[in-house]
Amino acid sequence: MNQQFSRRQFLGAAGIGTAGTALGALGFGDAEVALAQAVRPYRLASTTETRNTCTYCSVACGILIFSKGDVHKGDKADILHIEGDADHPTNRGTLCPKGSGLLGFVKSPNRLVEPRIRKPGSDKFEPVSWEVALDRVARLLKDDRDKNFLATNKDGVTVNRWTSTAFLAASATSNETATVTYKVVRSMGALVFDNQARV
Amino acid sequence: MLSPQIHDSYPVAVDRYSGLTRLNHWINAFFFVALVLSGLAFYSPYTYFLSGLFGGGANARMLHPWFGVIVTISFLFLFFRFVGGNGWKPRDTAWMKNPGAVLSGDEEALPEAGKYNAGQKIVFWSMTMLIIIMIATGLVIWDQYFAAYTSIEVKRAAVLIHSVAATAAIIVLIIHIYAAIWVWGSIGAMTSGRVTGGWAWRHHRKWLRDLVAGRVDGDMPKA
Amino acid sequence: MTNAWTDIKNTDLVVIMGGNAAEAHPCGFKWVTEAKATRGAKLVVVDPRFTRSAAVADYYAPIRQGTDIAFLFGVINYCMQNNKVQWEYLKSFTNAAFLVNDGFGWADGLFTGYDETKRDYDRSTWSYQIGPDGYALVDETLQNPRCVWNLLKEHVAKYTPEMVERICGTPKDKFLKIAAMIAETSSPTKAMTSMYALGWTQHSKGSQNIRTMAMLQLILGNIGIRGGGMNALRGHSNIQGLTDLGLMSNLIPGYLNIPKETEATFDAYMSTRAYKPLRPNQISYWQNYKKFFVSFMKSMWGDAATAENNWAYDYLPKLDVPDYDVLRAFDMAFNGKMNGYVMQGFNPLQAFPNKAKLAAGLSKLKFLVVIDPLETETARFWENHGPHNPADTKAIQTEVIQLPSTCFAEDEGSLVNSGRWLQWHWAAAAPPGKAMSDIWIMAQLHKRLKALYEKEGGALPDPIVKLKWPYANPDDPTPDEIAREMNGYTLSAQYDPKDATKMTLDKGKQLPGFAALKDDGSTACFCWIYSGCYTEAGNMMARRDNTDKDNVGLFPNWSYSWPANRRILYNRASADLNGKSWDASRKLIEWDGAKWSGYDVPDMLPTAKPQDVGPFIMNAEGTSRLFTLGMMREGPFPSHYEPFESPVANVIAPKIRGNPVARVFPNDLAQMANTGDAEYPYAATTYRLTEHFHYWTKNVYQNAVAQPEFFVEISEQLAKEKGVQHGGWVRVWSKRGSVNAKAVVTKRIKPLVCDGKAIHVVGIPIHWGFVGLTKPGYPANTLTPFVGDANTQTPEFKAFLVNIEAIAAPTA
Amino acid sequence: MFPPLPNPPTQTTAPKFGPADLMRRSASTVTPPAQRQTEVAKLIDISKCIGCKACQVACNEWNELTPPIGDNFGVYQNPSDLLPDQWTLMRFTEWDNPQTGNLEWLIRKDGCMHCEDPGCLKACPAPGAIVQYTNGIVDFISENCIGCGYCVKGCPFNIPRISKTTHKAKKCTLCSDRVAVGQGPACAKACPTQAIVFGTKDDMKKWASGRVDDLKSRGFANAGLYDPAGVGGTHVMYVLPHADQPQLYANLPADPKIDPLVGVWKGKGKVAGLGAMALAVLAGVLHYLKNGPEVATEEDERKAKSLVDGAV
Repeated sequence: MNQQFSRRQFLGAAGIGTAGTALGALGFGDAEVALAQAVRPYRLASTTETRNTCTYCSVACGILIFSKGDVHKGDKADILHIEGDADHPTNRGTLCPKGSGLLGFVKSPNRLVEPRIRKPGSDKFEPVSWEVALDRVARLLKDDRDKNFLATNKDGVTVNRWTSTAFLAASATSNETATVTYKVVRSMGALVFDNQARV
Repeated sequence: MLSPQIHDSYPVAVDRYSGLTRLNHWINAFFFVALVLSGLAFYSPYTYFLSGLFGGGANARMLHPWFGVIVTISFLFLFFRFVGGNGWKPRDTAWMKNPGAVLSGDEEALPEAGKYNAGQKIVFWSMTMLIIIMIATGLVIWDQYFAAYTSIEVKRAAVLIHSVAATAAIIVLIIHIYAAIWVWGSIGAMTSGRVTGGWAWRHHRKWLRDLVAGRVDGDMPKA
Repeated sequence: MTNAWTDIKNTDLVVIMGGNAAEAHPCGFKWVTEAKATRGAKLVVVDPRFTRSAAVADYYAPIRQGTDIAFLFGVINYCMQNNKVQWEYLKSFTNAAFLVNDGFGWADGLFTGYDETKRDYDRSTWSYQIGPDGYALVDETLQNPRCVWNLLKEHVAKYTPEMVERICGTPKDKFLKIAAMIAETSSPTKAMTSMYALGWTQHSKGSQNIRTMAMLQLILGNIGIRGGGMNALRGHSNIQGLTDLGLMSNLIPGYLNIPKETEATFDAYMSTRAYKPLRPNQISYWQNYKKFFVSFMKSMWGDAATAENNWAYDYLPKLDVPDYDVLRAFDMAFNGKMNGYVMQGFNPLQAFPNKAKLAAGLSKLKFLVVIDPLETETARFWENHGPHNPADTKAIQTEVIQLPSTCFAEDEGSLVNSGRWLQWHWAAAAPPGKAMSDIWIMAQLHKRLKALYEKEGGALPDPIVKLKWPYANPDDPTPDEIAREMNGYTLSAQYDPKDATKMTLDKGKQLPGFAALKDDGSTACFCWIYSGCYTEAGNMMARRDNTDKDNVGLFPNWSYSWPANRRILYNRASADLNGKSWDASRKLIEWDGAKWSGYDVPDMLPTAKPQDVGPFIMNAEGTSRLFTLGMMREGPFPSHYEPFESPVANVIAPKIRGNPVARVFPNDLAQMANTGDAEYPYAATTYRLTEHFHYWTKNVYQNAVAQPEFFVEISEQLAKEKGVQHGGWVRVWSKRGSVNAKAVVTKRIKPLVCDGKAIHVVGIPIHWGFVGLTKPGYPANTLTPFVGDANTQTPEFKAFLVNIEAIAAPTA
Repeated sequence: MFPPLPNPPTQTTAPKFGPADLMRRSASTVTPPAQRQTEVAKLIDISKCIGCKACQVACNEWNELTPPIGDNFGVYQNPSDLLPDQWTLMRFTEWDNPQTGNLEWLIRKDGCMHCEDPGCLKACPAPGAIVQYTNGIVDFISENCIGCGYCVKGCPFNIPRISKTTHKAKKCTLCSDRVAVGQGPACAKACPTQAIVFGTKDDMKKWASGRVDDLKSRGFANAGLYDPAGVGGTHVMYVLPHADQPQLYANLPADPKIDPLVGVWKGKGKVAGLGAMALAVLAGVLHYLKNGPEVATEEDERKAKSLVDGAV
């Protein structure tokens, strides 16, 4: 490798020089030059492999995520590559065009990286801390719930429902996220609650 | 009346090429050689080493077409400078009919030559034609800028024509250079701009006679 | 899916109708190509467009969107006429022999009991004849004119091949060819699989499209067998899970129901959920409903749910309408009856119909909270993007809070695939920037609400304050802890019912499965159908043993499949009345004289004798249902209804527009084109492209490269008529909006002739918007009508009317 | 099912082939090793291809290619053509089969065919810019590439593209880096329907014959394998349902061969040209040796002087 590298270096360094240098360097059909190039180095050497499931459709293809660093050892870990898991019974290592591009989802320039608030009438989002954002959401929820919660209907039946704030759950979050979401939303007596099952 | 080009000393000195003409020629010569050397780099694996002169193949590839453009433009000026003297005359045909005398330098056996003899005219016209061919086909295969304009089939033919023309042009160039070396005093004509009267008498007697007679050789503009 | 993706390899015939598996589920479609390559299976595609599924099909036929029931009834009729019925299966495993109430009937497109003002039925006649023993009457000879089979025969008789062609525009010869191919699978040794998706669901009668195919599959004996089944190809990675877990207005995890306000007490609620068997010996597994319900309530509220307070029945909200689905929510917002909206990983401004109405609704909210890993149009609905989003920013007084969450690569947990496999995945990297997991975000919201209610009091604090929160770090529960909660655990020690001294499971242990659930408050289980996913043996969802005995395609030790790790639902039906496989080469489970055993977990009590107990244990009949009683709003049988916006009148019932029981909000009907509307003459449909996933992958560079720009597809004939250039620009508009798009002029869409009228189809992919790396474009929902399926409220995205014209390229 | 390609290793793995396994090298003479490596091949089964572009995306991801986000130009094909940073491309053709009256949507994955007799390599003037390994992979070595575009003209399939920014020729490498560690190409790994499979050339031919039989049983009487002899066979082969008319598939050449013009300007023609030049030089040298310089004599000077003087 090093030798090959230095050969490349040398070629690259040969600018417009004297005929003597260039000719002497290259020679005719130098057999050595034939050995100058190897197959490109393999990209995944010394990476951490993590098993995961494709986030798109419900074929739920097994995927392998290759990262520099291991998040389970406390690294931030930088994901380099994602491809299909050949051991997975359904996809056998294959991935569709969406799955094959998963790295671009993780690294999308449109990933959200900070909480933000858009004030009424404003034309922009402004970054805020998590504390501010979460306190604000909790306050908005509580105020609306306290104001509009219906304990009994007109017939006096206990209905304990809240329908003036709506909730939508995701379609790609885990069951565990869904469970916690259900608990939090339902505990408030919220009825306007739906997911993405139909679209 | 004696042409001001003739300086009556001994030996007689004759102005053959003006400074501008010489400059033009040497620019052309320099870039033509660069063009040849860079072009030869992709001509054959045996000559690829020449790319080293230009800092490697990629530079040679990048520079070669620009050399071609420079040569074409420079040759265009040269062409207009020289075209007047290169009209084909009956004496040129006669000159051509005696190659033995040409090769042995027996110019007494040949018709008197004007500013250019038939061999030079052939060099001139063949170079003109080859440069036209090469710039035309060269543009077709100058992928960096013109890849989109022609089909691959056309490009393939263009590469072939370009390389055949280049072969011919290089051979013409070799003849040209050799002739200059062989005929002593020719190089001086293009360096100092002057030749001796004897040189002119020996190789371009009609030209000399015309200058002496104050005639402008029909195929010769004011130098 | 009743079956698994990997099981498709066992099929003989794949029918893709109401879906486009090759494009929407390419890696699942692999098993179709595999069945073709190794078994010589055939692939049939029926679709308005010649799709990429059709590109590799053995046979393709066009169909006008919204006419699938007519087509499928045509096939059922063909099978009946040509004696292509799996008779033994039909008689034993379906309710074909059940006798129906004499009052039941059908005329002019409506079943008995229709109330036009309510747009609903009185369903009391939609019932069986019940004998003196309390069981339903049957005629196993199928001779009685009131038996389900004969009623169905009569009901489908009008769907002749000629009628199919008239309604669907499918040429008769093509229809007959496909009917014959399908009919062949009535052989007990042949299997057909139905692969469908939103092409069937996104209609105002979507559920009935699917029912019709299910009925056909039952008649052919293709349910419960390897290579057969009704295979709904779910569109999102965990939408099966979110539905299983009941994240809908009217559900409790495991398909239990949120009470209605008419069910004022727990007893009233339970009284309609007794699920007494309708035939002798039948299991009718929903009889265990109370165990599931009580265990759920214990999981939610722990010690606060007691027998005395009816397991905290009052903590549950009670419904005043059938459901508060997204359409209703946005209608409420549009009408100013909604103050806040919290959205987790969802982009409804793109995903629901009539974008203008959605945007108006969002503008009337006081606050909008968007939790997402990606930038979405919904979060930026207030931003003006010219014609692509003409918002009046200053006038919009909605406060928008955008919270960054993690994506798949940064979180851990389980997802349920279409084949009901719960698969565990692990995090590979830390989230970008300040993004946090959804679990953390929800926990933080709960923590704050709980603190506020503890401090300030307020409306009914108890369900919030007393919510069971059994996590080591209440601020950030781990997926592992929550998975254990989903599975369920004992609240007190469990003893053998036969020997009260023998403890089977100590207090605080993971339950082995839902059979261990109790209605006495001694077990907690968040989602009964998932019980068994995380037992004392560990996390079953994380299993990665891919061995597959005899290559049957089941992979029983890979992850966990609900229910009870069963890979093929109704697998008892793979064997005949004596418990022998219909087809020895398709063995799943068999009766060995003492018990059921085989490759799969039996969908049956292991010791239930084959002749005694029917294979459909969740149904009170023990059989499957060709006649669904009152469970579907349109009627016990499907019937052909046109889409709400249709280019032709309903041939079967000319007076009926759309689905007679679909819910339509008052303002929306005014925004729908009339039947055969000359101003909107073309039948439009929307769909996914394989290069994109909804509105996500427009944020992904490589997918943006692969399909960069919004376009619509039209036939060469329509292009010629309208002067549209290939790759030129067109404007497409409906009564609700207008879009500009590039035109893909293609041979793959051809005009259809329906009832003598040429119908042009306009195809509109859904993936573009004003956010993303792709070129800015219009979302398809700019055009689509605000109406949903009568049973599920799935929007009618697949069939509506538009007009089209050629335009010059828009500037800028 | 064709055995899936294995998962990639994460440990450092010695490449299974390298510089010692060169069969050909552009503008150079190499002596191939005595033992040729087992020939590999990629087989693209058009009858299984759903045109999903997974191969395109997987290729771009693995090779870190970022082609520009373009326009829709009236078809599903995107980008519009192969690019220096788009090495494989699905080409879509809608064809009404006159025999059956059925529409067929013919989708072909275009890209380097890895010819046994590679026209690009033949045409390339830069030593070592194009190499062919003994396993059949034809690879472009960017470090040696001069960007002249001769490979474009030499290729019978119109595959290589020259980067406008780096001025290097680019094309599919058959994922030589993956193959070297026992993997298959990224496209074959990704292909959802196994329309792309990868293995030894012999195995691929056997697999193809099974596929051809299946197609024949489904009425494609002219189904066959595309492994064109004109370029000595290829290491990327197609199963074509209509093998009698390859040109139906987005102008796949029926009988590709290295254009004779390329042969003329690259082969013996150039040697002859160099010979002619050398001869010209030699002729000059000999002529000079024989005749010596042509010098104006004293006599000439006198005659000139008298001519001039006569005139004065």
